[in-house]
Amino acid sequence: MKTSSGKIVDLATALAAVKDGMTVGIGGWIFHGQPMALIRGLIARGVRDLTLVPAPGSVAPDMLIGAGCVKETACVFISFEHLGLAPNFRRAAQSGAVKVLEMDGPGIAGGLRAGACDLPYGLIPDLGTDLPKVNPNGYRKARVQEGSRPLLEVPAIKPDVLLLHGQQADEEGNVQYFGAGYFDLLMAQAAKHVICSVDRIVPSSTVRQSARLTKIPSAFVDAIVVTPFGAHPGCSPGLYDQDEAHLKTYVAASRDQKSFDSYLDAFVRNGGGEPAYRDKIGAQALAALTSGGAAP
Amino acid sequence: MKTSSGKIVDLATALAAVKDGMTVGIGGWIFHGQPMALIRGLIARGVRDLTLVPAPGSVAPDMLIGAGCVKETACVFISFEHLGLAPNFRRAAQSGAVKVLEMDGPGIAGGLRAGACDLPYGLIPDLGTDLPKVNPNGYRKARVQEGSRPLLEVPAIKPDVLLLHGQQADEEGNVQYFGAGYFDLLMAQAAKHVICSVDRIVPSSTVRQSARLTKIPSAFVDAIVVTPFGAHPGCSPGLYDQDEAHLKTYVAASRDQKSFDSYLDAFVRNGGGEPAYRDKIGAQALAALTSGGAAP
Amino acid sequence: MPVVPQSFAMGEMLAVLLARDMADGEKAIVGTNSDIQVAACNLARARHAPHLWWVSGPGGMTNPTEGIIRPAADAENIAVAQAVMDLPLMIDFIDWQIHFFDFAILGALQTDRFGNINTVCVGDHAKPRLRGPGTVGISALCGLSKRFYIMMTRHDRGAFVPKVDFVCGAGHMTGGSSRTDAGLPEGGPSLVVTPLGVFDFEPASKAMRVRSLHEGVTIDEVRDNTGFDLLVPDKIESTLAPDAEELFVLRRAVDTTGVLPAKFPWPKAN
Amino acid sequence: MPVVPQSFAMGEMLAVLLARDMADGEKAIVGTNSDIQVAACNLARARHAPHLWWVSGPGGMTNPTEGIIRPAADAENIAVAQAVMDLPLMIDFIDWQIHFFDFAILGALQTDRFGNINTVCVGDHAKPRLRGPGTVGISALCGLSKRFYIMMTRHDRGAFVPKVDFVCGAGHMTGGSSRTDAGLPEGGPSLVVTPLGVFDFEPASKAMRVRSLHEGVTIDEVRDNTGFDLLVPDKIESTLAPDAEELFVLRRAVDTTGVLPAKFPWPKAN
Repeated sequence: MKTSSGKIVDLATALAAVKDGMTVGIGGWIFHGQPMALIRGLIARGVRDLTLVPAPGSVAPDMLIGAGCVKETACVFISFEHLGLAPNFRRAAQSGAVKVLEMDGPGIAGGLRAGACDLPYGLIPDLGTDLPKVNPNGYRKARVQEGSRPLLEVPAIKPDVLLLHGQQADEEGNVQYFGAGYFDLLMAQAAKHVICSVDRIVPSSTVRQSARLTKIPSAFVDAIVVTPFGAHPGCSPGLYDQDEAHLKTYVAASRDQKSFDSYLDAFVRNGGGEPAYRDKIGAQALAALTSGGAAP
Repeated sequence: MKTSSGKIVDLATALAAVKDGMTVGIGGWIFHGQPMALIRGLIARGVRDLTLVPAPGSVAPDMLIGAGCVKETACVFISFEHLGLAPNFRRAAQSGAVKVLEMDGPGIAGGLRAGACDLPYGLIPDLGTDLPKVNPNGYRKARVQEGSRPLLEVPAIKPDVLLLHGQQADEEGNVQYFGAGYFDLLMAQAAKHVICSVDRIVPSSTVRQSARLTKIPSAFVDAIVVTPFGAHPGCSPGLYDQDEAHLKTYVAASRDQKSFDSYLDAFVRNGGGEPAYRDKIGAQALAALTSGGAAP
Repeated sequence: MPVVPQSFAMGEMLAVLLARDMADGEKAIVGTNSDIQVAACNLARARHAPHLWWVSGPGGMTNPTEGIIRPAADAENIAVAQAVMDLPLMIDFIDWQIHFFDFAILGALQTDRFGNINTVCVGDHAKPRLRGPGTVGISALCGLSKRFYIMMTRHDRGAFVPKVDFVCGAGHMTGGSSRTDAGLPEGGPSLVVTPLGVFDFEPASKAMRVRSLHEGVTIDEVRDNTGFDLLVPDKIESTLAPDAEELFVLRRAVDTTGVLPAKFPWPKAN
Repeated sequence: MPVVPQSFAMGEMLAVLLARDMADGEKAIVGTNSDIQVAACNLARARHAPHLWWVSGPGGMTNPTEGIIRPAADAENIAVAQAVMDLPLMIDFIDWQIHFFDFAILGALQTDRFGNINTVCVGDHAKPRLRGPGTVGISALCGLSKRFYIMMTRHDRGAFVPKVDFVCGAGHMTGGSSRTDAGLPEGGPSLVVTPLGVFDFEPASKAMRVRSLHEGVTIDEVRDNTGFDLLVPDKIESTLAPDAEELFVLRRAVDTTGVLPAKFPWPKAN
């Protein structure tokens, strides 16, 4: 007997789980494994008032913010690295258009672990920063202090929906990563619903051949969308490099809201979905990213 | 420039770190990866009054207990599986000769994580067991309770010395496992001093070829002892099976203290160390365990 | 307990009885030394529950299946697994998270009228008559799974006692609503399978109840071997024995080397 | 800031200055976008500290070395690493454990007289003049490492301010014993390396002090570009420039493709 796991679905079906006002986690790390096809799909659907909890990220949170989908965002780290500051995040934070819930590594790690563990809060060391001043709900003085080490309580983080990107999955829903797993599994343990895009589907026998690469076992995934180049313009580790040229186009287009809206209209809100997006980027550009010569 | 890391040492040098009265952690899982050469070495040295914190184990804690080295032991799980109850542990627990600190999975996991994190205690769910009654220092009602879920505090676990067994290491001190890593890395993070036996030493290039197998990176290891068949009579996953025949000999010899002392005199306290032990087990027996035909 | 001649072994029957109760898509955990549990999960996957997900508690391998029953944590399972997880990552959902697992399957030194589990000691903990192996994941799996199965390879008054000497896995505690009153999530044992029969728990009192008796087993025999009063329905069902198709799949796809009949024949008479 | 003609790039010099201070056997962590940090650690390993241990903060690869400077978290580093750790296991020693790391190397939008770090915002947090990327591991590495280095690729009054607008990594806080008074472990910044010089912290007051100035840099130039009063010793040392052997090893064993000179030439005049 062999039946479908039902986890492999199309983009629209997967994204129907995301409702206005939800708390949405985003996996990956800076330009690695950003679930961009899912992000573009959300923007095309016009979701609103999201609260983001992104792992250290780049274009994924930045694009959602620039598209007006976001009410507030946690910020552990949102950066375009050598390409500068995250342009839309920066503009929205400086204008106050999006509320920023400042967080740090211990805050998100402790909060996610508490979320995964069904504990009300996590205990982290008080590291003497200004974070509790600007995010008093996120960092509370611990009610019990022991010895000489001051402790803070960070509330559990449980995203309503989590968006991830892996390189390949099987029909069962096991997701494999060719690079690091970052916070993705911990976020998946803490989240209520997990949507993962992958660049390709492979037989279960392929997954079993390299079981150590399965960073998100099927039990932690609710929906998988197969979207080749779904992490573009970020990189999908081991499959294709980040698209430096397109990222520069993106940064340039982000100089003001009008210009960024034009970018979104051209690349994201054109009604054509991912096939149109890939056409727009172009076969030669995509091919070059897979050849190993485009690395930064 | 290429110098020794200084981490590869002989058995006596490594075990000099273990003093009477210390708290000693033991890694592995039941018959897997029991650091038996280190255990035999400790018994030959005649250490006394140890407090053990074994991961679920078998012959390693049982032999130390039977040899009179142990004052008290945490017990998460000490079992000989299909070969019955751990004979020396059972006798010592039933007579009261060794104090048993009853623990469960959440207790050791929460305690080790708190130890690794330099937190005074970990928060775990109260699961309605009798453990807090018999181990009140190990399980305290949490002073802060939230919502409806009752919580317990478990004190941090920080073994003075931890004994592990891996399959191979390089000169840098990176230890590779061919099977599961169990609690070994978490215990290594919590312990003050980590001694690891391995069956063989390999070039660093071999380690780099399969970096995902390095379950204990060198930063977490203080001393490595190269001891072929160092996990015998347990198994060293991927290298040799557990020795069912010898384990049955062990169980039979454990029927009373006099008989077990004879076993120890013959196999452990004969002054010949591991070479004499291997001779005593015999070349054919050891060879058979490596051939894949001896699996239970 | 009499020898019950069967065309299948006790281990095979217990695996079949457990497998039947599992649903497609459920999540389960299997500990070390769990041949019957492994067989039951893989039999369910091979028959009616192809997307049942199970993980080796200590070893982290998920859904290892190759038609041979190995210890769940064996390194050889890595080559036939869908994923290998590290235990320090797994503890979050094993030891803390509520209802991550749909079920676990647990054995015991003792169980009692309300399905509490004891693997720690018989007699007083400070000076026990029998020192057992200990608790490990049992406390968490009993406390946090949506349900659990109790699988006993012996059924006698030593194993089925009025009240366990040590609660290391909370079942229905003292019955009724006592489990949730104590702050534990909904759950507890759903079925008990033994060499004599299948038992469940009456919904209100949460006391153990006869569901069915195996072929040739009488209710008097069960009463003689149970240290407390079982609830007995007016009409006692007969356990539906493993059928030819179940045994075919079990022997040709799950346990091709015959681990279960070798390790778990029908018990000899007491 | 004048153009300083050199036979080496600024990135190379900073890497050499940092590498010199590292000792054999130390443990370090390197974040993303850390070319100079990677080069410094691998240069130290290639010269005097072969057992220096460093890990990619997010990626978990340990000691990846193949003579090419890649982003520390790149998948390609797995093939040349000694180990690959999973981040959810690493958080215990990154975010909680005291003194696990001997050092980290951190950049900043701003630093101040006591070596506090700001990468969050310039101006008021609620309505900043410049919104930075955020904190990530900086709070923990500043708070918990035995020491840290501050590496600045610019040295001007925008970066060296009297008091950082937002403390996201605690240095010596308000000086003196304020750091340990606040309950933080011993530690804080030990050296600051910039395109102009090397700076340390006076042991009692913990205020930033000139240690050495790079060739062609005057103390007045440093004062003009620093937004607070630096402590200045009676005799100002000259930074010992990278020597031929250091540059040889750097270019032939660590950065064979010339990432540092391409990305970090000497800065143009302001």
